[in-house]
Amino acid sequence: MNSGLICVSLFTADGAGIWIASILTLAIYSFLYKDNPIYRFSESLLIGISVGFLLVTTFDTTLLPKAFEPVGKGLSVMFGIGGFGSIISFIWLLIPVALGLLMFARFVPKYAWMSRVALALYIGFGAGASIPANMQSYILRQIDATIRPFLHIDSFWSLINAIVILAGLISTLFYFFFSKEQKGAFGKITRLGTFYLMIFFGATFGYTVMARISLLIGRLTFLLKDWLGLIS
Amino acid sequence: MSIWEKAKTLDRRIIFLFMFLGVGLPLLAKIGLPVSVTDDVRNVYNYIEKLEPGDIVLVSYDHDTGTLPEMIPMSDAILRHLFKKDIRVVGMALRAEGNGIGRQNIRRTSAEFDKTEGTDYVFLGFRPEITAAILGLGTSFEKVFPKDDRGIPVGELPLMNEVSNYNDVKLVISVTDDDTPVYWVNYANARFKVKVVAGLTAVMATTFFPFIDSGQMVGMVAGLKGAAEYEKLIKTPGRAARGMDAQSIAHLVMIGFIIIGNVAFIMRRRGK
Amino acid sequence: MRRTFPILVCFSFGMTMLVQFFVPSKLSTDAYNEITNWVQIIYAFALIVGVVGLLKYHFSRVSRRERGWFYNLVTVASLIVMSLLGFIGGRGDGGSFMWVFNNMMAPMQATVFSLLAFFVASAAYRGFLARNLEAFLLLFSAVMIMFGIASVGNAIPPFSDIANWILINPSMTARRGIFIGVGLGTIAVSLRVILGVERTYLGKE
Amino acid sequence: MPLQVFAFELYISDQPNDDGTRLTVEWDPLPPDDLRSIDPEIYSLLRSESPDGEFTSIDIVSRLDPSRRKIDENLATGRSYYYKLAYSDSTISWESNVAGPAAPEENWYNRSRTNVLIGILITGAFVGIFIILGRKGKSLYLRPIAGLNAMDEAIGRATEMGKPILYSSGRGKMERPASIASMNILGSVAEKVASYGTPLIFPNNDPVVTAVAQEVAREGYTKAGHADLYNPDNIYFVTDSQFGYAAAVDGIMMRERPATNLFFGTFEAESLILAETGNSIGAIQIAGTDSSIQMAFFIVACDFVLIGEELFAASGYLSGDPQVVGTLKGSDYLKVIIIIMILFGAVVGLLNQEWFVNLFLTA
Repeated sequence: MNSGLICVSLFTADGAGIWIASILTLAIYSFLYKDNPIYRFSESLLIGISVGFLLVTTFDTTLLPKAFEPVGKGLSVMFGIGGFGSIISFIWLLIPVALGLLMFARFVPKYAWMSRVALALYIGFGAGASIPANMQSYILRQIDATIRPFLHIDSFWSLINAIVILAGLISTLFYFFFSKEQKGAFGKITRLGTFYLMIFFGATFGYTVMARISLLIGRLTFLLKDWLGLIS
Repeated sequence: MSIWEKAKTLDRRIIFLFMFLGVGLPLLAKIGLPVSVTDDVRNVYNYIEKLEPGDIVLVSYDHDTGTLPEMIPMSDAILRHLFKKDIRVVGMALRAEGNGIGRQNIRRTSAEFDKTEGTDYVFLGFRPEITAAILGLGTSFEKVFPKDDRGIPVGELPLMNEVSNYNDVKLVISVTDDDTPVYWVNYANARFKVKVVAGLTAVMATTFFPFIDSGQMVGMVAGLKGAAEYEKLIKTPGRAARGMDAQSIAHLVMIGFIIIGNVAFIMRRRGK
Repeated sequence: MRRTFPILVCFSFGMTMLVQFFVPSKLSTDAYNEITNWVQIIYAFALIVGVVGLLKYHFSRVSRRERGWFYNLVTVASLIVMSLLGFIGGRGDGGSFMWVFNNMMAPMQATVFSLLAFFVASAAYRGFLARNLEAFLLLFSAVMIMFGIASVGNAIPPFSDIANWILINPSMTARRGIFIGVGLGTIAVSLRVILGVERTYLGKE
Repeated sequence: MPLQVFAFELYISDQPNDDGTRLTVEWDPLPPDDLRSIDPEIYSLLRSESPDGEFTSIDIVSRLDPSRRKIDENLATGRSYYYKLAYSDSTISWESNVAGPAAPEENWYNRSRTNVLIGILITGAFVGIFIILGRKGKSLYLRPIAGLNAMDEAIGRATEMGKPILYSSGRGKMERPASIASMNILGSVAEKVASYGTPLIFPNNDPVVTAVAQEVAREGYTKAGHADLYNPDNIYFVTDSQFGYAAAVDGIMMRERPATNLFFGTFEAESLILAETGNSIGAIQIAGTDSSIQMAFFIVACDFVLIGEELFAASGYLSGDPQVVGTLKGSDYLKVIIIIMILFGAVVGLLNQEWFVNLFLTA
């Protein structure tokens, strides 16, 4: 194995790829020192490429199969065989496409309000779907998970833990009260709630650190091994 | 301005530099921080250690590229152990992406030990339908994999002439990021009594404790830490040991800075 | 009309999604699939509108030769080149579109992501100061978890045990409290939107 | 080897709460008496549309499967199906009795979700009642939220310094209620900013958010009587790539040097990339998100954070709309109900009354 400093050839598709990826990696890291033209160049490049990527994938996976192809097919069926039924189904196909096209009304001030119809559908859809989903997983399931351990209290410690959990949940919920001043006895409970919240925030931060460092290990391994060949 | 005041407005680039070195240096130079070996990993090592040269082990690559950084050090360590002991390896994949990963992994590690494809190891390729594939191998490897990954009929491979079903395999190792080992346990182990070992991502480890307790699995190697333990057992520290070193040093750097920050904070308060 | 009709649309689609959750019949699942399809199509068109706006923005900066116009040009050029690569060459493995993805887009994104390794360190240095009891608890649980779960401390039983206890008891319960609060807040906002009480998103008349 | 049929029963039933395409097959503990000596590991489950017709294998059944049931999917509503279990090897070919017929039925109400329905009805009632009370103009006390109190000061500071304000709603798509909450906050911010004449920059991660945000901001400027100051170029779609967006917003911060950063919405890993860069340029930062994990990073790196539900309450605080403020009161009552449920549940749980705990069980 080549132990020299640079072991990747620039003149193959893979080798050139590794070179480019490495240089861009360094360009992004240069931001840590300070903002500079090289970072700005790679930032602009990343934005352009990623939007291009999004455009192509959205076209291929959504617009073509869900909008253009069905409408094209509908047109050919309607003119080929005709009949009232095919006209109805064609109009049905046109609704979402028409709604999508309404988005372009934004460019014409007079009709700009029409794009709100599509937005209203979009937002209504999200709001309606989120209500049962949140009731289920954010409220009922959390209550269940809090009280279920009380069915299986078999030791002093499991009781202590269940009480720690219970006290934490109740005090955090009190913290979120909006219409009551956090003073007096109530204030003491809400302060307990903030203690729990701080422990959660600290723990979450600490727990995530490992994964974040793994990302850096990944990038540095790429630079040192795949590009420079310093690690065998 | 006192040194404690300066600490308050410390240029964060100094922290960046230390983090960079804390991760980069352990990757470059082996440090070899102590790694304590858990029983689950030691059991895997011991089981393989007791095998005879020439025995056959099936390694299945049941993960995708997303978890590659965590899985590859593990597969490397286990394969090195197998090849060092002259155990023969049959590779396969139950995930499409695992096919490319497994092929590269086996060819690369086998090259370190001058092994020949076809006699010392084979790579059979990928089969979808987990249950069907695992059960099928119990009857006939050839039925499930008529040809190897290169398109050579298995009848022409000396190694595969000795493998007709699980009876000829001493161990199945499933390297995975999901619960595929459950299938190996439920179908290959329960029905055909072949021993099963899981190589897992760290987050999946808890899922498999019951199987180890019940003796349905020999053991497991979980995450970068498990791989580092395995590297320690085979006495060839590699990527996992370095990764763990880098993790630990980076954590210590962070904790060090937090301590400095707090000491400075207390000193500033006293000064007031 | 300009305001009432969108509110009516919002109300009817919101209610449909809400009711749909409780109705398992075929009609209901078909309606669900149809609506999600519509939403995706609207998104796709909105994306094109967004890209048009984006191009307009960058082009106007380039044509006015505003400070840094060269970088706007880089964005526009790379957007166009990437789109052409995809539309002409396809998205297949081994094509140039995927080559750019694998060797430029993916590594740059991974690198930006990995900046977090540095930022967690600088944020911890500044933020984890034991100013008061709350701040001390934040600091204490972060350090315990960092030390006890991920690094050397993992091998020392009291540390790993304390870390695990924190994770599955006080930390988890606070998270549940947040969940319930977020759940209630989400439901309230959604109801206000469906009922047309909250209509800021519609802009002006 | 002769085919032997033994008395072993399968139990077929309609899968409840579905669109009429599934049947449930259940069986007694395996092995059947007559196979006790062999105790096979694997059986095949066969299905046919007539009792004497050809049965095809649809699944395998493991002796070890503790649930002792399979759900057969993608069936035709109303059509009759028959099932049997089979095992064969070189010595024996065994089949169970044919079970059936059974036909999948279509259901119009999902009984397993009744608790969700009741929860929504209760919540809806409280929210509805307090909207009506709010309309009647009943004024309510609201406890101060530091992050929202600081908003005016943060906007004022940017104005004094002659620097812009940067707004971000993170990665949330517009259908997320957190994004809707963010747009409500944006409306109030735009109104204030307009009256001071401070520029507001809002790079977006989602094109639909762009469309909505432009409407909301224009409305805010108009309300303040400064429609002329509204610049749609300052609210623009950047890219939907998570880290492309983070890189871009970082760059904008370094170049435009905003005095105030406002992060409201659904954030993911980019939260700390933005907040740390914002901190390094000395901006005052106020954040609020529905993502519990990212709250932790904002807490460490920002000056003020709206925790959890506070984000959704913000529009009531900022706009003072009595209907919205009313729903906050309603939500407080709901929290009381939840706390009572939990306390009661803990007590009856200790008394081993599982039925009460199961009221909250969700599929």
